[in-house]
Amino acid sequence: MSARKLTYREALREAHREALLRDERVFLMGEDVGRYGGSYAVSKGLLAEFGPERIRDAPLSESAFVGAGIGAALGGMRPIVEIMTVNFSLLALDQILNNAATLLHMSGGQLSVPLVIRMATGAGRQLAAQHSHSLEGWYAHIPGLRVLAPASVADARGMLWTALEDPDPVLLFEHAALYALEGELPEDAGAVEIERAALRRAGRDLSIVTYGGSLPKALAAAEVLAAEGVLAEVLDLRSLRPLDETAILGSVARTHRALIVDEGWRSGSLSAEIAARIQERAFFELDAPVSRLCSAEVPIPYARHLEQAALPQCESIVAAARALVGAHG
Amino acid sequence: MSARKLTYREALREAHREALLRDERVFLMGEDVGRYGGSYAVSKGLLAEFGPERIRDAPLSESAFVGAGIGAALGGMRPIVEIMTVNFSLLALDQILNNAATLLHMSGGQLSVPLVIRMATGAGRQLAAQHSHSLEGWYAHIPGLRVLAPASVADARGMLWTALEDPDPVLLFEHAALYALEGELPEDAGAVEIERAALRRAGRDLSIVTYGGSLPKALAAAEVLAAEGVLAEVLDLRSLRPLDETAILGSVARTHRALIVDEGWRSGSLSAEIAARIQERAFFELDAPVSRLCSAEVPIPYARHLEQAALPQCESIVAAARALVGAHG
Amino acid sequence: MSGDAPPTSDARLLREMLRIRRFEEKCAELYSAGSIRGFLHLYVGEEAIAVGVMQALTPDDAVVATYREHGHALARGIAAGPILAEMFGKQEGVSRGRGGSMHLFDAATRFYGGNAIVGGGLPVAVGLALADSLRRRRRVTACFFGEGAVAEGEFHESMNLAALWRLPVLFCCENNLYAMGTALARSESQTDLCVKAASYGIAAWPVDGMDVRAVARAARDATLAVREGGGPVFLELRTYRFRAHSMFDPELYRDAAEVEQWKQRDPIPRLAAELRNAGALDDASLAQLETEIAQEIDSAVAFAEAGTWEPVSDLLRFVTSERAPQ
Amino acid sequence: MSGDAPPTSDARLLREMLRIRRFEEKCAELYSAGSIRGFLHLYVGEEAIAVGVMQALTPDDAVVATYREHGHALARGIAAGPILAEMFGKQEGVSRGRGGSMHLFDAATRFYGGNAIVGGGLPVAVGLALADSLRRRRRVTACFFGEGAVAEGEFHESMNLAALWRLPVLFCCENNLYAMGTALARSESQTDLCVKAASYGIAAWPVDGMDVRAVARAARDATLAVREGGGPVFLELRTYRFRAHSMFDPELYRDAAEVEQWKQRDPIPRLAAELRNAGALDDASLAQLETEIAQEIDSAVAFAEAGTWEPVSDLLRFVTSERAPQ
Ligand SMILES: Cc1ncc(C[n+]2csc(CCOP(=O)(O)OP(=O)(O)O)c2C)c(N)n1
Ligand SMILES: Cc1ncc(C[n+]2csc(CCOP(=O)(O)OP(=O)(O)O)c2C)c(N)n1
Ligand SMILES: [Mg+2]
Ligand SMILES: [Mg+2]
Repeated sequence: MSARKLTYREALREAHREALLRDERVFLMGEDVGRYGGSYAVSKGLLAEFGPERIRDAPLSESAFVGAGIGAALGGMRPIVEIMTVNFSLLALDQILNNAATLLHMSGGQLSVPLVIRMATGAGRQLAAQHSHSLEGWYAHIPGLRVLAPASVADARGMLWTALEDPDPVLLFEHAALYALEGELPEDAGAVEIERAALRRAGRDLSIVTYGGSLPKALAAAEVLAAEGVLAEVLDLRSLRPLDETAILGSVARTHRALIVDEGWRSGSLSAEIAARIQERAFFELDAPVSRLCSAEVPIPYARHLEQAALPQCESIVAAARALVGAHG
Repeated sequence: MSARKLTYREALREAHREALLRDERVFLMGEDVGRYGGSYAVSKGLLAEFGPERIRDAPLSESAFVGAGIGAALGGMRPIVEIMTVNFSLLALDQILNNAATLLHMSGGQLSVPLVIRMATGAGRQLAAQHSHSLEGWYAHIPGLRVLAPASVADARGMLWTALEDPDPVLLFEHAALYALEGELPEDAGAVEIERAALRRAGRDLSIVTYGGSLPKALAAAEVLAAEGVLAEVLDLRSLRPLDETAILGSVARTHRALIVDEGWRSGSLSAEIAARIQERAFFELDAPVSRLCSAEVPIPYARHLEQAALPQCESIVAAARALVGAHG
Repeated sequence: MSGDAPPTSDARLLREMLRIRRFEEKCAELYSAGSIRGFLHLYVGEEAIAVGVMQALTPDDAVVATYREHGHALARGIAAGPILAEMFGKQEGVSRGRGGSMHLFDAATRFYGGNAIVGGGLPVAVGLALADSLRRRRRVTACFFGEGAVAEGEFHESMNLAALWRLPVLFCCENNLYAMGTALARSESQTDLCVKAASYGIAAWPVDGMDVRAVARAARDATLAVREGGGPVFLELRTYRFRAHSMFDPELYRDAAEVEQWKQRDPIPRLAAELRNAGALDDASLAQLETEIAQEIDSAVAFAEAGTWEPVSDLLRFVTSERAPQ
Repeated sequence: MSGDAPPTSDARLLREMLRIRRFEEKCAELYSAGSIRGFLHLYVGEEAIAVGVMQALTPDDAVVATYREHGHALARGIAAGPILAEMFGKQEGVSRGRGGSMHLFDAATRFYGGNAIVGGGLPVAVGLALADSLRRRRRVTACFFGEGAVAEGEFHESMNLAALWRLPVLFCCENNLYAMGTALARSESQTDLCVKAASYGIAAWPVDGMDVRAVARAARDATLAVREGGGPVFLELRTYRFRAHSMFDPELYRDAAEVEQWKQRDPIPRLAAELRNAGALDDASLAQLETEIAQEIDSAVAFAEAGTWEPVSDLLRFVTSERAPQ
């Protein structure tokens, strides 16, 4: 089966085309998904192919069009709602938490909400405090939601369809720094499972547990470490809710040391949940405390040098890994 | 100095009166704080005493009146904004996160936002999925906010004024189950510090770390445990952001075992952050993994028996404590 | 459940309103007795709205309501027993006891709650209508909400989407003049709510919400227009809440005289009187009606009491689906 | 900074608009050169609005703007050097380089940003006005926002609060017909935005936003009314964005002809021509003006380039206050 190169953005676009072609109940709704072509050009060209009903430009009304996605899902559709970025999703949080995540339960199992909400997330492009949030781990706190973070071209291509087949609401977080990521895909690349974490690199001395935009940084760090003789496993969570605890504990059982890299603000980040679970379930496997590398607890500054210093980087991952393997139990 | 008995609700009311009398820049704004008397009767009587300008009934517009509180704070006032319950605060989250928490930073230190936002929180009264959230730990993820959880009559009386003197935004979470709590207060009871956790009960065998509505349950559990010869310390966090790490680690250094009781949903709860920090900072002090008792990861059901089963209870705390002291390092 | 064909008989309107009234009087009793817990918001005085509007809906149409929705659920045709069992927290309840009074749901009659966040149901109603419009189904979604919701941003975003996309939504604003303790004049700079709807180009009609026949007429005309594809219609249904907002409300914000005045306009005696004058009702038939309703409610109570508690081992069910969606 | 007393001279209006135009042309250059990063939203074509409105404000008044606020900052009297230094990310910038182009702040001129969440500035403006009304200060808060914000719930909640409480807010809606790629007709069922304001009982005036003198007149009358305590006024300032939404926008959603047509109405040549006809401007004085502005901008660039990077050790500053608030 021949392979081809494409970007994370192109893979997402292909995934949308496939879904729109496969299931007439699928439609895409959000700000500037149509005539503008999508603020990150994911949906570019789809309006021409599928028309304004299915590639639906929405007014600046995050709460209403996310709620409308919930209602349309209840009405038998399979909506893909794009919130331009996670930064604006706060305006729709009431609909996400109080409706999408609770309707099934409040109705005693009668009403499922097969809705997919996509949003760009993450910092790193000097967009400052209001446009640089990494809240996917925060959303992972909410029961009733599935939270996915595609970090590879294959997942960008394959997670959408699987998410659409889920009877319950799924949040898909696309790290803005990944849209230009290139990767090889088989011609027939398609849906992928969304339950398991993926071991992106095998190792021996420590487990680097990460997801989304931090994965490339973690892989680069693992390279540097390997050159020093430190063999790091790199585990890509893929699903932030539910967490693939088996994969996490399995990796820790092999390496006895874990470093979690999370672009979220440290306190109350997903990294805290992972660290808590590892020590709960594998306390006596650990040769050192679980270590975390997260974003500094500061609204993300505009100035490049400050922003870079606020986020996990290859260098800081390497340093944290060195410290961790140096630490003795 | 003679003492008197009063309720958590009365203590809050007294705190409001004091603040309104002491500083003419202070005013209270929110839904039904005036003519209705406050949905939990905290502000009952204040309208008659201070008038509709300073006890300001707001329309159902959470985002706008929270944002107006931010603006009024920028304009030199000391607003107390009451969001009736945390469940509705999601509608104002954009203002809280993108404005209140970031303005100081985005303006390079020019604009501080001396705003106090109060809200009732917590489950336990059969109000079902949309009215039973415990999101205070979730809010504690946000840099730029101070998050307080008064769990005693003295703190209900004393935290408000100190919060008003803080140049930055403070969120005050009042657990709905505590309003009727009675306590003794000295006649001259007033402002209290808001930096430190409080050791509510000294112990030896384990540390129960908790806050807010779970404190009475934890204290009751400690009683039961004491009868069995298990001496539990009970630490009341009081401040959820920043956390009093010194107090937490100090207690763990004494007991070598920690149980965190948190009404939030387990995954990504504040309990995760506390567990992560304890194992990071006191790994070799621990005789057993840090243990967590949280709410079940389910939208809170209406039926009483199911709701009770979903929340931490005295019995489940006792059971978790027994298991923890039984666990050996 | 109410059909779409012939105009409903006035007798039926009376029966439906009375069913709701007696049902809720029983609920208040059961609340004091502790059989019902949590929040309980009674509809007493406003029955003409739910009853009048439901007459215009077909089984295929959808309904979205608020936490004050017992009347809507009954008028939509959901049996009293499962509704009451829900308030008891029994698994025989419409929502298996997970929702309670504020969260009545029934997929069979397309009754989508039972939403307890003010304004939160409107975007959902817009979405239900969007699904119908995309699927070319000639269905209407009736969305009930109080006048307090008009101050919420979600109301405005939803009105705009519905109008912009010409969606088949019937917006039913139950203007009972108060949002908890906040009078309309203290929550809106412009108290004529039809002006708001008009600012979206939405047809908006004020209706006497204490006259069930007027409500039924308006709803019939409105649903007709909506069904034809004319886009949403906004009904401002002027009414009054005879009882407290909830069981906790001391009612400091309004005086008894005002309440008494409005009680003079009670839609039930009003229709009863009209029927009497028309010779369509007499003491005997009214007594007969009361008896039938009393029986219905007694068996509902029996059903609820006989209901069972869902085992605690089921706690974690319904967080995620156990089956693929239809 | 613009005073409140005498009507500003037309020459000054021309100078202010030209300053903004040349400043932003330089910004575009510096963006391509990589000296400015992140998002950059240019105001080119809309200068008449910020310039016209600012003439009506006093130093005590407050301004709240959006991410497209370079023009507002300059017209409000913030020096070009610190504004440009901000876009460079230097600590000599108005926000110490923490905010960038979208977050210009200046406490001294009561310039409250620089808000990058559409609609997010409106509640804050309402609050600033509320503080003034509580303190009985005869100040005005001018709040600028694009027409896209009108679809957001926060717009409606804010309009209602301001009207309900008769707060001194001047709402300045910069209607440039597009929200990124979304034309007004695709975002509002009712495209006459004054109708929206009217639905709150707010006085609303449409203004030709390409005629700086018309804007200045309208703003003067409006602020007068607001200052007298008449409550908020809404100005719909009809304008057009000559350039892309941001530096990333391929402009697929509008055709060049439309842009060209609007460029014919460019407020700067328009005023210049009027001044020439009135004999108040000639080639020499215009050349002189251009030279002065070029010098101002050159020194702003020099200032920004000479600026320094805040030490990384300061990263965690300004998360919480280092001093008690005034
Ligand atoms: C967003 C939100 N804010 C506040 C509340 C608390 N609350 C419940 S009902 C209510 C009053 C609503 O009044 P209205 O919309 O007029 O409906 P009514 O109760 O009069 O039928 C309030 C403030 C809520 N449920 N949701
Ligand atoms: C709440 C929110 N949603 C989406 C965006 C992304 N966005 C930035 S500017 C913009 C268009 C706003 O248009 P308008 O209000 O007309 O202002 P203009 O850019 O035309 O000046 C959008 C959608 C945002 N910043 N905030
Ligand atoms: Mg009402
Ligand atoms: Mg615009």
